[in-house]
Amino acid sequence: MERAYKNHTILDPHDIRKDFPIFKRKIRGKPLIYLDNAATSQKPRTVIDAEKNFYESTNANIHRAVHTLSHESTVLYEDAHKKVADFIGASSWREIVFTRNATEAINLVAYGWGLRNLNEGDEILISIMEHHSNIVPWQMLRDMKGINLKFVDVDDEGRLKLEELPKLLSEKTKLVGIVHASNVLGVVNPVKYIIEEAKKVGALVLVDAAQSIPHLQINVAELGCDFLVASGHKMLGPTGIGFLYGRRKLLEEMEPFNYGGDMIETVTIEKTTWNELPWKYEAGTPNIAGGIGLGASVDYLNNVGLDKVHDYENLLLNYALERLIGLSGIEFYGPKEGGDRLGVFTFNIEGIHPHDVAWILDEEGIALRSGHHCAQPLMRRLKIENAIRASFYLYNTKEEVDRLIEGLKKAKRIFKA
Amino acid sequence: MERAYKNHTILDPHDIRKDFPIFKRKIRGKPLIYLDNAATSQKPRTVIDAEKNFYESTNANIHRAVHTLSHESTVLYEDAHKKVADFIGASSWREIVFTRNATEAINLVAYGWGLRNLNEGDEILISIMEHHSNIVPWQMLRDMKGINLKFVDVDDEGRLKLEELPKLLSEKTKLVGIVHASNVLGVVNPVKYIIEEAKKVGALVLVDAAQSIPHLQINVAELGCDFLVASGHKMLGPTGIGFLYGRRKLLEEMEPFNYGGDMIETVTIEKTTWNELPWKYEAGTPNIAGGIGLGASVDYLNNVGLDKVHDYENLLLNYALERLIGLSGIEFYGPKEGGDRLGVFTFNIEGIHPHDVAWILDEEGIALRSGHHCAQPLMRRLKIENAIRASFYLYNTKEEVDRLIEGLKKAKRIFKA
Amino acid sequence: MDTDQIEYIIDHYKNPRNYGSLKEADISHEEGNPLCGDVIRFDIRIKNNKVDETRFTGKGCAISQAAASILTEMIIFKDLNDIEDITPNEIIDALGGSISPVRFKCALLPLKVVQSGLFGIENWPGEE
Amino acid sequence: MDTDQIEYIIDHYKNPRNYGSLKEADISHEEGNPLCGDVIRFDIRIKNNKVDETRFTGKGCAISQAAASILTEMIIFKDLNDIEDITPNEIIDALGGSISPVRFKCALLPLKVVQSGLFGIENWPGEE
Ligand SMILES: Cc1ncc(COP(=O)(O)O)c(C=O)c1O
Ligand SMILES: Cc1ncc(COP(=O)(O)O)c(C=O)c1O
Ligand code: FES
Ligand code: FES
Repeated sequence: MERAYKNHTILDPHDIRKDFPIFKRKIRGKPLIYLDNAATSQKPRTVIDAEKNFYESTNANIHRAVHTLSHESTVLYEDAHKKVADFIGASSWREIVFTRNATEAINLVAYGWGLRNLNEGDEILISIMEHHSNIVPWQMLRDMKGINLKFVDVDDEGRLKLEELPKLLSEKTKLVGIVHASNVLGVVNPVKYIIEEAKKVGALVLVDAAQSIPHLQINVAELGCDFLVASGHKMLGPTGIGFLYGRRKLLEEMEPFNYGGDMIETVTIEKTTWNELPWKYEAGTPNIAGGIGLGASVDYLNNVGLDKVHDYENLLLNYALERLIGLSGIEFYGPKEGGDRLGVFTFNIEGIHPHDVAWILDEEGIALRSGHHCAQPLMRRLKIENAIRASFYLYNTKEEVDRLIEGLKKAKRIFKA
Repeated sequence: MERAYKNHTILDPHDIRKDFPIFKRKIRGKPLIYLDNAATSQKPRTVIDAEKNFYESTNANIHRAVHTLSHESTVLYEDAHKKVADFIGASSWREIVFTRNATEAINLVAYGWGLRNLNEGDEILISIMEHHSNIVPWQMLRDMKGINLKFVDVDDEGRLKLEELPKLLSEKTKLVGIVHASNVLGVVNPVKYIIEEAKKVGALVLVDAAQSIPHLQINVAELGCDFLVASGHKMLGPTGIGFLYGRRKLLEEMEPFNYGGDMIETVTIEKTTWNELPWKYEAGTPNIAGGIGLGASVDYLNNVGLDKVHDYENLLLNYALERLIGLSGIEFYGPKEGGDRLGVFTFNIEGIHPHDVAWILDEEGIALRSGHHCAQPLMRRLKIENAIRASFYLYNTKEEVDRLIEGLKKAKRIFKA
Repeated sequence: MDTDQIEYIIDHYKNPRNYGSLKEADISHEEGNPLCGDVIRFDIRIKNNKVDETRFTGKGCAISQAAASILTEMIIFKDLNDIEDITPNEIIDALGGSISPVRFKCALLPLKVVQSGLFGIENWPGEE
Repeated sequence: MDTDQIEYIIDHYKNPRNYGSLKEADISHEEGNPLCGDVIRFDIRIKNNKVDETRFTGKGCAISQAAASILTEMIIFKDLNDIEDITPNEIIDALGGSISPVRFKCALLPLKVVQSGLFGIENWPGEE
């Protein structure tokens, strides 16, 4: 392990860190150790500058104006869609709808497709390990449309009970919503297999890629999913921007979600017709600078190479797990090894409340998350209320892992745990 | 007029311009003259820096994390709500919900309130001069709920036919949606009067302040409106952020709009309860940097003083109208004088297509808008399809007006019009 | 855009070639630009697989109208196969080359009328 | 936070004062923090408008439990009027002063239990 790490010359996090201004930040005099990446990532200079440069030299509203700035802004904003489309292997940039975040992208499908296409008795199947974002919109549909919401369970290691799929899927299943990688357990689900099973009963599949897309190369054509959602802010991009990928035919058939300017073709008192894709779903003035920033984050990830990111994070994860499991009194949730797993891990220290662990770590300048991680049904399934979560990204280092372990030891000392 | 302008020492646009980096921009070698402010405003350095500084030294996801960065981010983001609340005289910052833009804010009301509270035969009253954003969401409700959508007409100068209000309002009227200032005509509507009339029949009132709030001091308590919407990007703020003001009791009673993380209190498989205001309506990771940027734009406007902005723009408008009306072949829409009017004016030149005017002006570095301005019903009422619109903001100058007039003369020469 | 090019476009706009309609047209086709409400209509008479005569009418901006005028001159007496091959770029070039991309929809509206009228072609730049 | 303060809090957490319940309490009140699921319950016996005896139970983080322990010492034998006047700031101060605002909900949960139990007070910081 140690050796593998040392020989790992393909990605040098110390080089990467130079691109991220925030690492100059000190917390109470101590260098920031940022291990809350599953909540949101830090931003490289190129992303920050993309927004800044836009405001300093191009800023105008997009679409329809004849003047130069508006044209330039439109091109930049469209190009950002194209970058995302290429990044995930969509067949056209018109299949990419920019939203505020992954949550809104799921709501877009719930309203634009679900509200209009579901009937009483229809079923939506999700898993017990979904983030609230992929649960609550479907509960809304359940309550409004009288559909049933079913859940795929997990085993005690937190892996989906795939063997239950055939029982859960039927002609009644209209949509399967599945998280690609869990934000609590780090497990990567076999979405391709799930999609194939879902297709057998004719269900649509929505993949929640919020956690996976920052770390794993995704190709929607290969996966065969109908919808895929993600958030820019978790993949080095700005806050306030995310996207929905939707198969073109579906996006063409669905109803709009938000209604207003820019999403229409013509409006009369009586009737309104919709604009072409993706504008039909982007009502009002969009987050233009945010979209451009997201494009810059895709560029950054492409430049580094997601393969390298994933390999590197896996080394870091294995190093961390090895050291963590060596500590006494650690209760660990999810699979204990690398492999089909991301650099996210969740645990508790016996006798210390997770928020207190986070507090003691914060005193050391270490930022990580404690709580229910917006996945209460999963937490309940794991029979816990709260837990500590550390999550890595390409700029984290082995030294930071060491300091995390020191911090945890200190917490144990203080609490005599 | 000329003298008034010269003595107008209260706001010096040349000082203001120094705060806006974009004015270094050249268009084909010519200095940029930006007269498309009703579409979106330019951004001062302080707003650009607010976002940049956030990403460079604070960036973290908000709510619930114990670590320092998350706490700082939460405070900054909440403070931005407080700044907006103070800016419009809301009684609590919890009455301010951040949205992507004004359009989404209206959709929030349409879905969160309208979809659940309206019944067949109920009526919504809007005006013929609304922006598409305040028409199309209500058409959606009309089609989904079987309600009626009624329109207040305008006279030939583009002023609301207020005398028709009593006929149009009745117990059936559940909501009145009214634009505070028209993005085409520049007229400021007597919203306080309209609200009083609407209250007599018990209707809620939504004020679309997208155009007014950048230029006019607004006080929701004084107005007595139930909802008010606006967009950050038109008031010196970033793209991707806007807000809904809603009376607390209404926001408490209404259903959420988007569902997911952060807007919930607890989630079980069976049932979910909502978070406190305003988070109930801000599902998923919000546009944190955008919100902070909006706060900075409010600070900027407060520093300058909206009274000064409005007075100055009025001088500029009167100067421009005087010169414009002196040209032959100008067809002018809307009231021809200052007063209850913003620095927005719309016109056509006989014999030249408005897009061609914008094209010739663009050759001169002048950015303004031509088209239907997302207000097709109003355009149809004025019996035109397209028009040219110039709109001012605090950084525009008399010299720019002169160059606009020169540009229009050039267009007339080229087109022999 | 230089003054010559602007004047060239204005000339075609002010003095459109082949403006009007044909009584016994083989093909009459109209398309509009929904963004601005402008429309163009072409009448075409065909003989031996060639355009024998053509006229257009329309209302709209200088660029769309000039492009229509220029296009009538490009297609007259041309083989239909060659007309099918006319590319958007050729139109932009014929207009002098430096049309701003925001105006491409204007510039290409006449070609859209002709090609969709003659061949039912429907995929247009910006509509892929 | 300095080590002394941390140790002070941990001491109250590990060795809570007045932990347990009262059989014949005049007031028994429980409140939870929905964000973490933690709860605190106070039993209070009153004599002559004063707190005669009090005990608390609960599960939760060190800060909430330590605050509860400290609060029992603050209210014992105190006049109810004085208890109604205890401010959130006094609790934060009693915990050593430099509690991070993210933990205010933890620190103030016990005060909320006591004041809402005794007086029905409902407006809490961060809930205005
Ligand atoms: C009067 C009015 N209302 C609403 C809007 C919509 O604003 P946004 O596109 O930011 O949602 C506009 C923007 O042009 C407007 O002028
Ligand atoms: C798996 C998963 N899905 C969805 C989301 C929601 O993302 P956002 O808050 O950006 O909408 C998250 C974020 O935590 C997540 O981890
Ligand atoms: S503006 Fe309508 S076709 Fe050119
Ligand atoms: S973490 Fe629950 S009360 Fe402190």
